[in-house]
Amino acid sequence: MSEFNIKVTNICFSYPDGYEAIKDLSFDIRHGESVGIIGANGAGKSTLLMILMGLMFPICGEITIDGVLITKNTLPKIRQSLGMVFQNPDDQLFLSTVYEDVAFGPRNYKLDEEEVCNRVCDALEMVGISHLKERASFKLSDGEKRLAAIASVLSMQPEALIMDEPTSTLDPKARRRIIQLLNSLHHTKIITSHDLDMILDTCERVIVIKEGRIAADGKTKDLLSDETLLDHCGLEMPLSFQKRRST
Amino acid sequence: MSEFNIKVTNICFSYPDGYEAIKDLSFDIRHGESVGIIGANGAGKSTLLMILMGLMFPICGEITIDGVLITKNTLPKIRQSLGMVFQNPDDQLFLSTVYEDVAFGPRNYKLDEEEVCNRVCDALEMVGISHLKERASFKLSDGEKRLAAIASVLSMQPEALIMDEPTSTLDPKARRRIIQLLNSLHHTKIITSHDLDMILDTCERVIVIKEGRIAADGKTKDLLSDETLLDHCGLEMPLSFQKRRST
Amino acid sequence: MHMADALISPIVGGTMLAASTGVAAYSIKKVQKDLDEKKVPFMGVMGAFVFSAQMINFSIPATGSSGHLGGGMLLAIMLGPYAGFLTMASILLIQALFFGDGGLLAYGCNVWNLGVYTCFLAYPLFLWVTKKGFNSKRIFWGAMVSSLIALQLGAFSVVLETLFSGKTELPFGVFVLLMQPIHLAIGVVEGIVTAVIATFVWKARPEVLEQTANGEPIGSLSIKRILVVILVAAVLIGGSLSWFASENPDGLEWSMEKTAGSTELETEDEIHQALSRIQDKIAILPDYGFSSTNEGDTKPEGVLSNERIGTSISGIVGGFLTLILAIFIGFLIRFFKKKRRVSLKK
Amino acid sequence: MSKINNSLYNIRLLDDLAQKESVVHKLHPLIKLLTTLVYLIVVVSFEKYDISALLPLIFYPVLLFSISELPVIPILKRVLFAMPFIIGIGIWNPLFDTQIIIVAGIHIARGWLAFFSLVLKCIFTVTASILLIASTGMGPLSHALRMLKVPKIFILQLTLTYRYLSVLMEEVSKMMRAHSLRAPQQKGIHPAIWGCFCGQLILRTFDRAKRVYDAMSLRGFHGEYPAGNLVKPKVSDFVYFISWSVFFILIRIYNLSDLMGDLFIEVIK
Ligand SMILES: Nc1ncnc2c1ncn2[C@@H]1O[C@H](COP(=O)(O)OP(=O)(O)OP(=O)(O)O)[C@@H](O)[C@H]1O
Ligand SMILES: Nc1ncnc2c1ncn2[C@@H]1O[C@H](COP(=O)(O)OP(=O)(O)OP(=O)(O)O)[C@@H](O)[C@H]1O
Ligand SMILES: [Mg+2]
Ligand SMILES: [Mg+2]
Repeated sequence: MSEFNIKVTNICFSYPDGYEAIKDLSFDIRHGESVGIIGANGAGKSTLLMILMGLMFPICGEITIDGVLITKNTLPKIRQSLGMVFQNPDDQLFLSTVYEDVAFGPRNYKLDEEEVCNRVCDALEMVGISHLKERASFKLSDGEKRLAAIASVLSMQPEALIMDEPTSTLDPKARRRIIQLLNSLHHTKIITSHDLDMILDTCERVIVIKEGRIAADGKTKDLLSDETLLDHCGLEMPLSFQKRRST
Repeated sequence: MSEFNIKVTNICFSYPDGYEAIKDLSFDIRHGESVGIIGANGAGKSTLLMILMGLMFPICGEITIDGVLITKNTLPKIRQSLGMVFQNPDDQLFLSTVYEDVAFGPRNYKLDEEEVCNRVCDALEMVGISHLKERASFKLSDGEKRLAAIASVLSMQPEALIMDEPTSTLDPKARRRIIQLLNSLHHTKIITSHDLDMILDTCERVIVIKEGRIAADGKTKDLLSDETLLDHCGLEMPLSFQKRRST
Repeated sequence: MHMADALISPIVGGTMLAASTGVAAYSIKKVQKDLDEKKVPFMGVMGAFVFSAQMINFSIPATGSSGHLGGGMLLAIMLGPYAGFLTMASILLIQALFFGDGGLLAYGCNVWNLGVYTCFLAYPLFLWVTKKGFNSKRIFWGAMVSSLIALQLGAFSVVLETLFSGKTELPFGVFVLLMQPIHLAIGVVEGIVTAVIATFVWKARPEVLEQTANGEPIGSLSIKRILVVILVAAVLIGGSLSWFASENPDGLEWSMEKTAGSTELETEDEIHQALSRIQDKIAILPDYGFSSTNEGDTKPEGVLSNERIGTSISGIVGGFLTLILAIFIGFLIRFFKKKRRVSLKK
Repeated sequence: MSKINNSLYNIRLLDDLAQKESVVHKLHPLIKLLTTLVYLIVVVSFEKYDISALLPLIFYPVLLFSISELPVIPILKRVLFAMPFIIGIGIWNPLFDTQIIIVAGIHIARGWLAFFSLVLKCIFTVTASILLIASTGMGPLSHALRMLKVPKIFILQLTLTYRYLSVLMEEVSKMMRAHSLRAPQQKGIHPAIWGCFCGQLILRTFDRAKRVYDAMSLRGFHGEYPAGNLVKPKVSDFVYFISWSVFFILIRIYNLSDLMGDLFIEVIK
């Protein structure tokens, strides 16, 4: 694996209707770092992730990945090294069975079928849903769908993982499993979530976004225990930091 | 408001493809109680709620609400007293504006327009989104959509509220607001969630479901601090009960 | 192949609107009568599906082009003729309003061209092909044949409606030669796509297709009735359109004569010959035309009145003045509104 | 992909615009619909070669634009998207209608006049339709349809189609996005999985239809929906309708361009 740095310089972005979702963001992510991106509903987290993936282009500013500027021409190559899990797993699973869905990525890279099969089985194993291999993806429960979506990205063996709320709708056990999985992977990771406890468990560093701007960027432990900062950004301390209130 | 008891006796249910999602469940819910239904992904929680609402019929066993057995004939009357918030608010908001959506229920009961208007305004007021009255429902943010869906149920003035994961995808602040709303209502409430801290804050009683069967039924505080039980059912203690592990 | 407002005359638009409204009223009656209310949301969401599926392009191998779904046949297959027709009608309304595809005046034409043929003429064909029960082969041929026929009829209607409206000089033969083969190709794509989706649905949810095919009372008797309805409509439309077609050019000439002051009455053909002769002359003697520029009112004899067709000097000058005036007034209003807003803020 | 995003954007845009609060937006939807219809009929009723007589009808869109404060450029862009078919058919006019006439001293085929008149009509009609929806919105427009006695079942179905349009299109666009991420080198969707792709979408559509129906029936829906009271138009609404109609008809009868041109030439002389 090569050095893999993401450098975002002064990007801003407006939706076609003129809504300014991202305003002058800059940060650097070094190879192997895992970074949590948090903020209130509508802060611009998903928008930021889409821009990182080159699904939308910033209006000003630039993004380089591994020194390569993201442009229309460099995209196909860059995307090969990035894997993204969407907020809604239904958007990510479009084939009939779980196996087909997870095999879709590797097959597109023209790997031979044996290699594809290996990768698929590994990925399913990793998220712990090998038993669902032949099930139809649309009949799964919500949580199972999410796990399948994560597997479909892992099978592509990307160098960086970008995940939009990977643990919402998961039951506590599955959530814990994903946390452990994330901690066992040495990829560069960028994760958004409203589950600040999960962020606390998986990310060393946190970027807090408020209305399209960076409100804070620093060590997870420091930021997530700063009650005034969090409150100011429409957030709350992780539940495990909070004392039980009387019910 | 009359006495309003829900009595579920030995129900079981299979999906058309033969999958047995509910196996011999029985429980009673008394008027004014608030009950959390928890369990791992795929345990059968959503299926149970749908059966309670009469959207699907159990294969064996029976459900009586207020002494009336749920059948095709009694359904219209029974539904008038039950309000359900779906897992996905997009399924629940199907008209053009928030106002129209919230007015849909009352209008179907042939109330006159003035009464409809009063109820709509009250419901919007209660969840705190009066300002969104004339907005198009599909352009709201996720959180606002969920609040509108709740209002659309409140406007029917049901005697019981049934909610499927009301706080997923909400940011911590919005989640707190919903919890407060739920605590201020004195309806009979049945709530499913993977957010056990939320259940802890809103429900006195909890029913734990495992693979379509009841694994435990009792006081929330007792069950949610029983680590072996929870672990056995694919769950974990609420985060606020857990000590911070070293990262 | 949506008809546009600009291409039709009010009479053609009105007649077609009346005809389509008739079919729609009948469909609504049918739908309301033997419909479980479940179908209403199903219709709505299916309409949205067809709308969005039209946006999914797929590459057609070896041609470098791409195709997508049209949708009329699919709606009929999934929902049955009456509900399918109504759904198509609402899709077309949304397209007319939001996308300028078709238009409000041409709405009747479009509903007729894209809805009536698919749901009431081609769909019975599909049913007939698959009457011995569904399998992939029958679904394929049923979808293919019915899509081809529906599209050919639709395209032909576009030709007729345009010609009857008298907005284009395209001769009937050329127009037909342009439209039909293109729509043959489109029909093949439509047929394949419809078949693929219908087969998929049949495999995953057989009950959807089967209920629709059995539940809809398009028995032999109803087919006859529908054919009679269509026939009557066709005669009515044909009659009124041909009346209009024969009347309209005369009306046009009449008004031309009136304004041009010429009393000669010529048949269309004679005019045409005369005109082409003059045209030759003009080509040889280019100076000929300049006479009209000397004086706003003088016009070369024998040539159609420039005044009437709005090309006299005053027409041109006035046209420009109108444009400038309109835009000026527009800006003026905006300007004052802005000013007022600013002063209000203060 | 870009097409679907474009359509989504278009719907969103028109929807946003309909939320504005100008004088035009406050008019009764039925009145606006009828005015638009009269306008369309008048535009289309002009003869094939009329250009100058047609031109004064530009006052309607221009005045609407400025009074309603709708943005001109995005709406005109939409209008351009509707042009290709018209141009495709209209362009044959100069080829077949080669009768030469003289316009301001220039010899051109009469067909060009027909062509330009057709293009002008197209611009006028499409602009008027889009202005209608941009100043009214789908909700009020269904209100107008109800007043025209369009059956409720059709309107409910229209509303649902419209509502789920953006939901499904968004779903499609996200699916295509996911596809493009895992098949970065490929343009478009391979025909081999296209069927599966659409099929998946349609199955989801079925499920969604069922859930929507469930949600409706839980709130007492039984096939008939009483959609609330109808609001009657006010006197000012009628005044709006009548003054525009009179204006349109006057323009239809008198060639305003000619009159103005004559006047102008007189003055110059
Ligand atoms: N297609 C769009 N057009 C216009 N505005 C949009 C669009 N998509 C999102 N927005 C707006 O951009 C802002 C940021 O949206 P984004 O989805 O990035 O939020 P988020 O931080 O991911 O929120 P959440 O926590 O709810 O997922 C929101 O205010 C939203 O209303
Ligand atoms: N339409 C269906 N056909 C067949 N099986 C189904 C269907 N819907 C759900 N199931 C199965 O029934 C079981 C229970 O599903 P249900 O949706 O009730 O789970 P849940 O407890 O709500 O899970 P989650 O926490 O993920 O929402 C799951 O194992 C699921 O795979
Ligand atoms: Mg997001
Ligand atoms: Mg569930």
